[in-house]
Order: sequence, then structure tokens, then C-alpha cells
Amino acid sequence: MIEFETRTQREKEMVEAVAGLIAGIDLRKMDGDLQSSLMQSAMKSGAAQYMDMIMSPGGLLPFKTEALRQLIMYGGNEPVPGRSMAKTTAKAQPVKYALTAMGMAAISSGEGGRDAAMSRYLPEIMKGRLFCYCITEPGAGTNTNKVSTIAVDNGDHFVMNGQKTYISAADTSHYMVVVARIVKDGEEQGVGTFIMETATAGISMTELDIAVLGDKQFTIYYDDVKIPKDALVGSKSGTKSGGKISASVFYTLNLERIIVGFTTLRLCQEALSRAMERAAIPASDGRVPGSDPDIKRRIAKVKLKLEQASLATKRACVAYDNSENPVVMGTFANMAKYLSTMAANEACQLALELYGVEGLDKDKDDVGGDYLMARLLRVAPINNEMVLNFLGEHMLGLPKSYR
Amino acid sequence: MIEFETRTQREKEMVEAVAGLIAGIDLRKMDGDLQSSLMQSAMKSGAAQYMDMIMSPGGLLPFKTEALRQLIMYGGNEPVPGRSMAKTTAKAQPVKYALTAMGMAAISSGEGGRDAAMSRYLPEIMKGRLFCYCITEPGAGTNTNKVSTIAVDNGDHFVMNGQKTYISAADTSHYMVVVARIVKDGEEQGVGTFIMETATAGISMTELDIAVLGDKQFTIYYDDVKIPKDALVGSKSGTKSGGKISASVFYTLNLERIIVGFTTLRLCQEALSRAMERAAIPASDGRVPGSDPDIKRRIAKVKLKLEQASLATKRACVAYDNSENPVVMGTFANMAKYLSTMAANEACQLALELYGVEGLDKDKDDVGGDYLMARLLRVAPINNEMVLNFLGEHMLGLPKSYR
Amino acid sequence: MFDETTQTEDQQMIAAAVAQIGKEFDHAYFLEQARKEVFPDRFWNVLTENGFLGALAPEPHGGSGFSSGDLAAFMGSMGKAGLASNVLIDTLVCCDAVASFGTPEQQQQWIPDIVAGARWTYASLERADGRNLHDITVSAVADGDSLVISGTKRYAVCADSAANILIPVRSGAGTTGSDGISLVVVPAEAAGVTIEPRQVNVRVQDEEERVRVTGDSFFDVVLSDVKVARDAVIGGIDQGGELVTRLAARQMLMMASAAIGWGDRILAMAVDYGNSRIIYEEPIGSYQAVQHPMVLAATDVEMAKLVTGRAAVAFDETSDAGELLSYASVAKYQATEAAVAACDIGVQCHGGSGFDRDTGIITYWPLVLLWRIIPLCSDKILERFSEVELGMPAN
Amino acid sequence: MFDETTQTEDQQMIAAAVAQIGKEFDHAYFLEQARKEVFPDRFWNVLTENGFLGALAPEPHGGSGFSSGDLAAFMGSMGKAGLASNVLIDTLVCCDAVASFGTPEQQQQWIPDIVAGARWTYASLERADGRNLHDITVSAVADGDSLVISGTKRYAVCADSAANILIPVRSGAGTTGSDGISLVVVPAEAAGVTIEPRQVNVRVQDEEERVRVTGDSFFDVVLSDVKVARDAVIGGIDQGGELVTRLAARQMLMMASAAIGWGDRILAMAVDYGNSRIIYEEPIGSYQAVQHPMVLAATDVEMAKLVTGRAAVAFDETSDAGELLSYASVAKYQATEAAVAACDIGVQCHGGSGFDRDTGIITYWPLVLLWRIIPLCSDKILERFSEVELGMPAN
Repeated sequence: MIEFETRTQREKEMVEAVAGLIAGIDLRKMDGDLQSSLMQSAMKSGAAQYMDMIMSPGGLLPFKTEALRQLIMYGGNEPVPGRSMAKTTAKAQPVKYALTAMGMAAISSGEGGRDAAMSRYLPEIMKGRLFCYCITEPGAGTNTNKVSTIAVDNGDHFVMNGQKTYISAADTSHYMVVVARIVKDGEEQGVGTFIMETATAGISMTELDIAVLGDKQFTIYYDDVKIPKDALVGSKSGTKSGGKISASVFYTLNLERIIVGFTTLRLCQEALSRAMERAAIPASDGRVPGSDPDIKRRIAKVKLKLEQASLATKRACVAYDNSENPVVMGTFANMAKYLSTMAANEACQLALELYGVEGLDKDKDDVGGDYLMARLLRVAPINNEMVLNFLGEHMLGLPKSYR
Repeated sequence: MIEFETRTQREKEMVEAVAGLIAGIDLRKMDGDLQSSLMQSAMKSGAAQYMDMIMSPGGLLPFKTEALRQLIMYGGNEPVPGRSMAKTTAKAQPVKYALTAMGMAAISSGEGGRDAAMSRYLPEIMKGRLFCYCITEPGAGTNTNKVSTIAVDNGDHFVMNGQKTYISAADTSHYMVVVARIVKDGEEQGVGTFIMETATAGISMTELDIAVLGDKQFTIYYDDVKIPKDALVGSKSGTKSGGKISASVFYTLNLERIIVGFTTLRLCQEALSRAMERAAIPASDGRVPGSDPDIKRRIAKVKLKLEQASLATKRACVAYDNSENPVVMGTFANMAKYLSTMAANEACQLALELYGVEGLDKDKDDVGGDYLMARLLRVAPINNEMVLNFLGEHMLGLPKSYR
Repeated sequence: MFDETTQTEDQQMIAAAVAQIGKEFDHAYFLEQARKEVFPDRFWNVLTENGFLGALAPEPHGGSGFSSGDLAAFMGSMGKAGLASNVLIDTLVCCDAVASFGTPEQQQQWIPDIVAGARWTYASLERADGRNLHDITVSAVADGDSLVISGTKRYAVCADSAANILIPVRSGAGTTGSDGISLVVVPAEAAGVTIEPRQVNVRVQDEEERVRVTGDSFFDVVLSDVKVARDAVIGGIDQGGELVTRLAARQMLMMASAAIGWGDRILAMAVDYGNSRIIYEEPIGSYQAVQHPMVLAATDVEMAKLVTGRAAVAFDETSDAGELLSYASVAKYQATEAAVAACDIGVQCHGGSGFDRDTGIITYWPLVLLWRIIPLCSDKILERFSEVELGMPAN
Repeated sequence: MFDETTQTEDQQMIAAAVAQIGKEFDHAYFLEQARKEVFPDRFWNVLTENGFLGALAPEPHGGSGFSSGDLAAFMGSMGKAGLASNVLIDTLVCCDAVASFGTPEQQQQWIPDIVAGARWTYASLERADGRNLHDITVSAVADGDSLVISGTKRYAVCADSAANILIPVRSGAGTTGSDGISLVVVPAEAAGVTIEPRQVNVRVQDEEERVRVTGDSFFDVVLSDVKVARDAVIGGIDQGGELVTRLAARQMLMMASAAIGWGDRILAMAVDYGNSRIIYEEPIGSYQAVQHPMVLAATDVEMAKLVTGRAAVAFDETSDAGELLSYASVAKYQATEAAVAACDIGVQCHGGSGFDRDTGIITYWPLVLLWRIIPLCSDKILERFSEVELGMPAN
């Protein structure tokens, strides 16, 4: 089999080592606390030498997106027949994990910088504490340029009021990263990123009835939430600019697209493998679907789209990890999100056709569950039309297609 | 074979009769003057009884678009192997013919009404005189709302100045139908439709280098062209509205879309038949392409798209012929244009794949020539994006997507 | 919303009656029933009271004797009002089987019950991959005046509350093909019949409902030496192959109409949202990335109407099973593809709220995915059309 | 224009040199040559002077000895500058054949000529449907120390002005498969060789040119008992099957790179137009119906770059013909599909002027259509990939 991705020997060893470590843990069976478990396993195993690549302060997993990508895409788990990827990824909690990474990214790009964030929150992450990321507001949809949640700076502390919605995994989070406008003495001060404990007084939440498996979604209410001054961790920006998001928020959103990219690709991979397995079983018309040239071509197309999306995602990771030119990083991050979600939808559709009605049966392989997840990822956390708008404007230099 | 279109017995007889008539003439061998030839043949044959359906003043061919559609789509000509549809339709001159029909439509919706137009131009048409239709202006593209060619009304006559471009078959036309703004005493009077002889002094033209077969395309220059007052045949409209097109122009443009619809569908039909013929011949991999389920499905899809487009076009013809609600007529006319051009492109692509390089060989079946024509019809006479805009606004009632 | 009306007066009355029912039984009602995991009985009763369960029943048996055009109009209105379901279509298919091919005694025995509201299920699926209408291995062995039936039918809708189950079985030799098939009516209560729930659903959170918003729930029907009298066979022993084709055609005509109705319904929601939801200072429907896919979906729906209208006429013109299958399968193909397109842009333009079940668009998504598969999948429909109607060689 | 540069210094120099040539030889120049129906000789001479015809020639023979990465960069730049053509690719393929598989004598005989500007054509096509690389029926019969060749090869580029024609022939038994194939160099002047012009062109007006804007024109090569010496065989009698695969891989790597260049070029034109052309008071590129397809095409082009870059590396890693064919064919597939997408939106956003040959976009359209077919068509590439690389069953 030809290989599209060229991985260094060290990368392969790293993934194998980590995969070996987590074989004992099994991503699918974990319910949180990945890193501390990894740490413990690493202590016990001889493979600890590779762990520094992802676990050392300079190479912390959340900041080495390429390492995380390889782990998610190639790590350990063989597809488990009869189990939905949506179910198993939910167990592995990549979303929660990604949110934690995003929280760290937001924090580390703050004025205090990476080191301050490390010393305060790294021990928390090591203990398995999770973050949620709160940016979307009711009625704003994808328009993340508009933030109406307000943090009033009254000298001693901030008082936050407002509402966020479609917040994933808020119920299991220990910390919230919240994007809000800062107002002092009635004057607009720009937009900042705040971190606070989810348990802070004045924060409440209601669950949304979203038809997709995985983390639950919430609307969060902030009613006169008192938060200390040092809760403002992200850089401020856009003073008097009417609440435009800051560069640090933008940076974090790119990370989100990258993580969505490779997480979705794992889902895509598994859907494709199941389609291929099924293509070998004779159908009710007496034919083996895999001998149909059209099915063959569609399998090839999905595989190639998967590989392309994977190359784009890898490129985005490298750009992110090396703080390359923001346009390059943004371009590949957006491509990664678009290509991976489109590939995953095609893979699921193909698998569903090969499974027939059984593909919608939750007690069977439940392709339908994965498909629904893949479908959701075309609109969340950002809709693909906005992704194309970004690329039109920044990759191609075309005029904005919206106000 | 199941039939999607339900044609009345009388319609079938009409098409057969006319097909029988023109079998002696052969659309492909004609170089103009269709109607007078038909008339002559009708005199000689016993099938003259059907000719009234299309040829009588009340049922004049150009005004019975449904009759014209059936004639174009089902009439006589078996596909001739080894000859490009583009070449044969060029011989049959449907575009010139269509333009003549459009000219008549424009005229008959004028203040003088149908009868006046009849008495003056019907004898001309019977003699085989052709019309060209001049609306597009340089720099305006699809924005037909903006007309800058000006006809100054100075009492005795109009003096026209301006420029039109991408005008089909201007070189072989006897009459021009021209859309222009009317100005009197420096005051905007709205937009009107004028008819004049192509040979009028002050009218000149240069040929464009368009890479497609069929009628040639021209830019037309109007330099102080003196035209009599009764040249203004279409209703005026939009006085002081900044040069918006009149309802009569809109009416004519719908007719254009309908005619493009069924002419393109004939092209689509022939491309599909050739694809099907070719699918029966073993390819170089030893397989008969037609036994490949994918090729089978693609053939079926093209056939179904062709049938749908045909139903939409028929519906548009009926709406046009019966002066139905403009939204219904406009909707189906635009659907006809969109669906037929998209179906024709698919048919040509499929045929090309089945032919291989030979499909691009002009001395062979020249699928490439038809494909290029089909491709052009996605932007001409109006681009398909504007067609979708029309449908979004008028069929669905969505806000305009452009200013 | 553009809506081209070429309906007869009868059809307009049907549409008006259905629209009225839709006002009483709205999305919130069905969602509530689904969350309680109960069948929407009150709604079913209203359908019965309106005579709609007798749509395909002859008038002497209390039926409404709909023409195929009436049936298409009815199902289209049902879809548009959010009321169409698999269980309704199955019940009507079963009624059609009895009315068209049953003996007078059979008609007398079963049709009045259906008209009075009895649910039936048409347990036709086995491998359920939409690739073979005659994929039938459930066996019927003659035993004196009885047949003994064994095997498993899968994904039969509402089999738990059905009065009777219509089952195509293999009574002759061989395991494939359309020969040697019989169509048998098995009472759901018959000894040896086990109904096993299956989880075919959109909801994949841990708390999940077995009952769809439309009232549908799915079951495997396991038959272990189920004994039925020979007079439970409709259309004669070993004569059921063509009937299976006919019933599939009838089923697909109804599915096509309902899917068109869904397309209209979903697009109406999308257009409303497109006009009212402001994003970056403009209504979201003014963006071509949203507007053009809506137009294309709406065009597909309009085209499916024309094709389905033609198919409905064919049912009054011919009784050739193969020809009817061509018309109806192509109509089902066009209509479900159009509904998928409508659903896709509907969900996409709604963004995150498209996945909110209270909004309701997402509830159609698994249904249209399912309908692209059963009883014949899109790929197979196209292949068959190419072979049977266009003369392409068989595989 | 977004352009992610990961080129070596050498590759940057190549790109700069090509860009410079592109300034001298612009669209107007090539259009003029095409209208005169003459080969663009002056341009070809400049290519020769720059050493580009020796790209794949070993340095001892005066060649430039490009790595596969260099070659990809060169062809990409050629495409981007509007300079790529079939005749250039064919000449380089032929040079590669001699350099990689020829004897020292053969290399000495032919390579310096190519480096000095001789054109060659690779007459590999017969049925030319892109479905079988080894569709070879032109026969070679041994006659003492000679081979006698008969048959017709089709659509050979610039065969009229080629010095030599490289022809895969069937020298062994059988008519299909990769066994018994030999690769023979036939001088274009050899007795029994007839060159018949074919009309493969975009222009379909009555006045039409035989020569494409790129300098390509196409010919059937009719061989009637053409006698060549045995030492005109490259790689050994009956040993040419694998060579044909290798050459197709090399050819497709170059096509992929050139098609990517075209994609970049066409998109740059489209983006310029999108920014400058005002329609309804806004630049046309601000409409999502135009912008989004441009983005998708640009994304396809960027992805094709990544895949083609990977394929180029493979040529330096392995000499396994099948593996190289997998990499190169997939790259060609991605790149030509991307170029088709670029061309489609490029033409569409230009409207009527997109068909004006002075604008130039339309000149790429028949080229990309052609390249989707030869030497292996997209369908076949995907099928093969599925079978060979993913283990799907053969037909």
C-alpha cells in the first residue's frame, strides 16, 4: 500500500509507543483523565523516552497538535465492529480534550504568556481537570465577531453578565474559558478572554435537546458573576472597535478547526473501513458490492479525500506548532475543517448504502450515529460556508462576501 | 419504454406530419427559410391539415412555443452518426430561428399589439427574413437592467447611439430588435424596444472571436442611426426609473430561455444516444462499458434529467402560450434553461468519456464541439447564476442576493 | 412559496382536510408522543375518522376509493403537513393488496377492519439493503390445509401494534428470483410469532426513544413454525412474485408523494428562516451559498412533482407490474433525492439549531436516508431503469 | 494568491527562469502561432537554450539531470506560465526512456539530439479511451536482424515535426496484456511511415486551426511494414511491458504538475477578474456563487500539490513500476480534476468573455478534458487504485 503521508521514523515510534501505552488504557474505555493515566503508564513502561515529545512542558500535548493528530489518527484502537465511532469517541472524549487544549491555547496567548499559564493550569490538567470554551452567543450564530456578554471592570474584580449557547461539555468541565467585552466606567475596553471555575456563583446552565451523540450541549447564563482580576488571561483587543474578536481568539478558533479536522478524520477512517468490510459481503442481489466498479471508485475517492484532508490537517498542525504566518495557518486550518467534514460525510453515506437499513440500526454498527455526527460537523463549531468565506478572503484575496 | 411526457394524439400527429413534411427538406440540410419551405411542402402534402396548428396567424409557429418545442425535440431527424449536433443545429439554424421568434414576441407585446405586428412582419418571416435580438451591452454582462444605448426622440424620428455586444447571427439578420432608453428634450422617457432593418445607415458590426460553433457573434455599433417613429414597437416602461427593462423585454427574455431550453435538450438527446451507442462497443480494457453499473446509472441519470428538463420546458411553453401568471412562466422558463443546460453538459461529458480522445476529434463524432456549445449555454444568453437568482427571488420569495 | 396547482377539486378537498389535521397535530404533539415512546393514537383515530385509512379500500367495504392521483395528492399533503409515516404507507399497501388481489371473502374479512383503523405492517425486508425486491428466504411449507412459516423478516414498522402482518414468503423451490413466492397474512398474535424491537432512530444520546416523531418504530418479526390456513394466502400460492412488484410500486408512489411533501415542508421552513434570520446585517437567505442550494432543492422538488404526477397517471393506464415499477421507482428516486437536498440545505441554513429536535428539520433526515434505501435503493433503481427501459445490458 | 512555497533553491531558480520565459512568450504570441498554424519554434529554441529539453538527460550527455522534485517544479512553473504542452512532455518521456533503459550506444545516439532541441513523440495510443495502458496491437515481426512493424497509432502529438517516434509494439504472442511488448524507436522519416493529421481542437468555427495554442497538433501514425534494426528496441525485445507502465507514470507525474500550474494560472485570472469586474455595484468575486467554487477549486489545486509532491518523492524512493503508477496516476487524477474545476469556475465567472480566445481561459478547457482521458482516465485510475492499493476485488 502506497503511503501519502510521509512520517519520520521518530514520529512512527512515538505513535507506536504511545499507542502501546494506551493499549493498556484503551482510549475507548477511558472516561477522562487521559494525561495522568498516560503519565502513570509511561512511568511503568520503557517507552517513557518518547513521552517527552508530548508531555514535557516544552512539548505539552495540547500545544503539539501534530503529535495529538498522529495519536488520534494512528493511535492504538482498531475499529471495534458493532460499535459506533460516535459512541467510542464519546468515551474517549476528544471533544472535551480538544476544549481543554483550546483553553490552554487561549490562556497561553494571553498577556501572562505561556509560562504563567503552565505553572497555574498544567497541574490542573495533569489531574484530569477539563475545560469548556464559551464563545457562541444566542442569535449570533457563526458571527463570532459580535460579542455581547459583558465583564464590567469595577476596580477590584469583574462582574460578568450575559449568555452563551451551544457550549459543549459544560456539564463536565472544571474550568470555563469565556470570551467577553470589557467595560470600565461605561467605556468600551475591547474583548478579552477570561478563565473561571465552572462552579463559580452566578453561573447556571440548561441542556439543549441536540439530536447527536457525544458531549451534551448547553446554554450558559452569567448573572452578576464576580470574577477576580487575574481571570482575564487572553490579550485584550479591539478597544472601541465595537467588540471585534482579538487575535488570540482567532488563534484559538484555528486550533479548534485543526482538532475538528483530525478527530473527524478518525471517524471518516472508521466509516471507510466498515464500508470496505461490508463491500466484501454479497448483497441481496447476489453481487459482491466491492466488485461493482462504481463502488470501487467511490471507495477510492473517499480514501483519496481522506488522505488529502489528512495532508492538509498535518500541514495545519505544523503551521500551528511552529507559529507560521497566520494566513498559511488559517488557510490550512480552514481547509482541514472543510475537507475532513466533507470526506467524513461521504464515507458515512457510502457505508450506509452498503449496510442498508442495518446501518441505521443502533444495535448494529450504527453508521447512522456517525453520519449524524459528521453531518453536525458541517455546521459546528463553525459552518462550512464561513470556512469558504475565510478562504475566499484570505487565501485568494477576494472581496468579502458578507458585511 | 415508459414515457414521461404525455402527448396528446393530436400533438403526436402534428409532430409526425411536420416531421414527414420536413423529411423532404431535412432540417439539417436547410440553410434558412424554414417556414416558407414548410408552407410549400404543406401545400403539396395531405398533412396540411395539421399545419394550421403552427402556421395560421392565430397559431403562428413562433408564438406556439409548445409546437416548436415538440418539433425540435421529436421532429424527424434521426441522429446522424459522425456528425456533430453543433454542426447540424448550426445548419438547422435554431438560434436564428429562435431570435426571429423572440423578435416577434417583442413586437407583439408592443403598443401596436399582435395584429399590427402580424400584418407587417409575418409576410417578411414567411419570406424567410431573419431577426437578431440586441440587448447585451459591453461591460453590462448579465446586468440587463442597465441599458445605456440611447434613442433620442427629436420629434420626426429617433436618433440612436450606443453599442451592443455578443449579438448572435447579426450578420445574417434582416431585422434587428434593439432595446434602448428613450430620451426626449433631455428627459428620460423609459426603455423601449425598436425594430429596424439591419442595413440601416449608421449601423456597423465587428465579429468576435468566440471559440464555439454556430452563429457568429458580433459587437454592433449605432452611430447616429436615424429611425422612424414607428420603429418603436415594444411598450415603454420605467420612465425615470433609471433605465430598468420593460415588462415586454422581460417577456422576451423568458421566451429566449424557453427556446434555449428545448434546443439544448435536442443537443442533450443526441449526445445521450451517442453515449448509449458507444456504451455497447467493447473498450480497450475488454469490457463493454454498458455493463458497468456505474455507466448504466449515469446513463439513467442523464436520461432522467433530460426528461425532467423536458417536462419543465413543456410546462414553460404552456405557460407562455397561455399567458399564465408571469411568476409561473418565469419560474418554469428559468428552470428550463438551467436544467436543460446542466443535463446537456452531463450528457456530453458522459459521451466524451465513452468515446475517449476520439470524442474530441472533429472528423469523428466531435462530442467536443457539442460539449463546448453546451458549456457556452451555461453562461449564454444568460448565466446560470442569474437564473438561480431569479428563482430564489421569485419562486421562493427570498431576498435578492445582489443589488 | 411557489406552488403550481393542477389538482382536481377532490384533491383540493383532500389537501384542505389534511392541512386542517396538521394544525391540530403539530410537531410538538408528535415530539411529545415520541418522548413518551407511545404511538400517536389520537392522531391515528382522526385519520381513521376522516376515512383516510380507507383510501385504497373499495367503496362497498366502506373505503374512499382514491384514484392514484388522489392518493398522490393525499400523501403529498400528509408529507407537507408533517403527518406522513411508514406505518400509514404500510397499512395502505396491505389494504391495496387485499383489495386488488384478495378474494371477496378475504376482502370482507380484513378491509372493514383497516377502514376502521386497524394497523397492518408489510414485513417484506430481509437483508434490507434495497437491492432485491425478491430477496425472500422466509419459507412456507405446506402441511395439509395449512402453511408452516419459518424465518425472520426485519425492520417491519409498528409490528408490535399491528393487527396483521403481510408477509411475502418462499413457498416454492429455490431461494432467489420471483418464482415460488406467496403473500401471506399472518395475525400478529399467531403462535410462533415473536416481535423484537430494533433501534432505528435519529436520537443517539444515551436517553433515547424507540418511537420516531412520525409514530414509526421498527421490529424484527421472527417466525418459528407459524401455522396459517391456506386461505390466508393472497393472490394464490406461488403467485406472489408479481404482487410483490406491484406492491413495491404502489409503496414507492406513496413514498414519492410523501417525500415531495417533506421537501415542500422543509423548504418552507428554510425559506422562512432565510427571510427572518439576520446574519451580518442581511437575511441569511440573501447569501448565494444558502439561496442557490435552496433553489436547486426546490427545483428538484418541482421536477419530482412532475415525474410523480406522471407515475400516478400510469397506475390508471396499465397494470403491467414492470412498467409500474419503472414509473414509481423513478418517482421515488427523484422525490427522495429532492427531499435529501431540501433537508441538507434546510439543516445547513439553520446551523446548530438545525439539530435541535424542537426545530424539527433534523427529524426528517434519517427518514429520507432510510427511504433512499427501501424498498429499492437509488443505485438499484437507476441500474434497473437503464437495463429495462433503456436497453443497457444486464450484469 | 495563496502560494505555499516549500521549494529548494534549485527549484526556485527553475521557476524563476520559466516565469521569465513566460513573460517573453505570452498568450498573444502562442495565439498568433496557432492562427498561422505553425509550431512556436522560437519558443522551443528558448526552452532548448535554457537546457530544459535535457531535464531528464544525464549530465554526461549534456543534460540537466533533474530530480523528480525538480521535474515537478519545472512542469508546475511551465503550466503556471502557460507554456506546458503535450509535445514537451512527450519529448521528455522519450528522453527518459532512452536515458533510463537505453544502452550506452542508444543514449549516445539520441540523447544529445534531444538536448539540442529535437522533438520526439510517444505514439502509445490506439483505441485511446484511457482504459488500458497495454492496449497494443501494432505488431512487430522479427525478420533477421530487423523488426517489421505494422499498424496504426493514434493521436501522436506533433508527429509531423518529430525526429523520432517512440512506439510500443506487440512483438510477442497474444494481443492483450503486458507480456510480449517492445519499445521501438522509429525515425519519422522511415519508409512506410505515414503521418495523418487529426483535428483535435477547441475551435469549431468553420475557419479553424489545427495547431493548439500550446503548439500541439495531433496525428495518426500509420505504419506499413516499417523495417527497423533490432538495436532500435529500448530495454530488450518483449521486455517493454513494464517500461510502458514506468513511462506512463513519468508522463502522469509531469501532467499532474502541469495541470496544477494551469490551475494556478486559471485561478489567478479568475481572481483578478473577480476583484476587478463590477457587476451590480460589487466585484463579481464577492458573490458566493462565484467565490465559493473558486475556493473549492483552489483547495483542490492545493491538495493536488501535496499529493503530487508526495508522488515526486516516490520516484526517488522506489523503482517499482506498479507503485509509481499508483502515485503518479492518483496525482494526475487529482490535478486534472482540480484543473477542470478551476477552468469551470474560471470560464463561468468570465461569462461570455470566457469563450473569447483572446482572454485565453477557454484554451485550457479541451486540454484538461483530454488529460482526464489519457493515458489512463479518471474512472480507471480510481478503479485500479481501489483494486491494487485497497484490495477491492478485480472485475
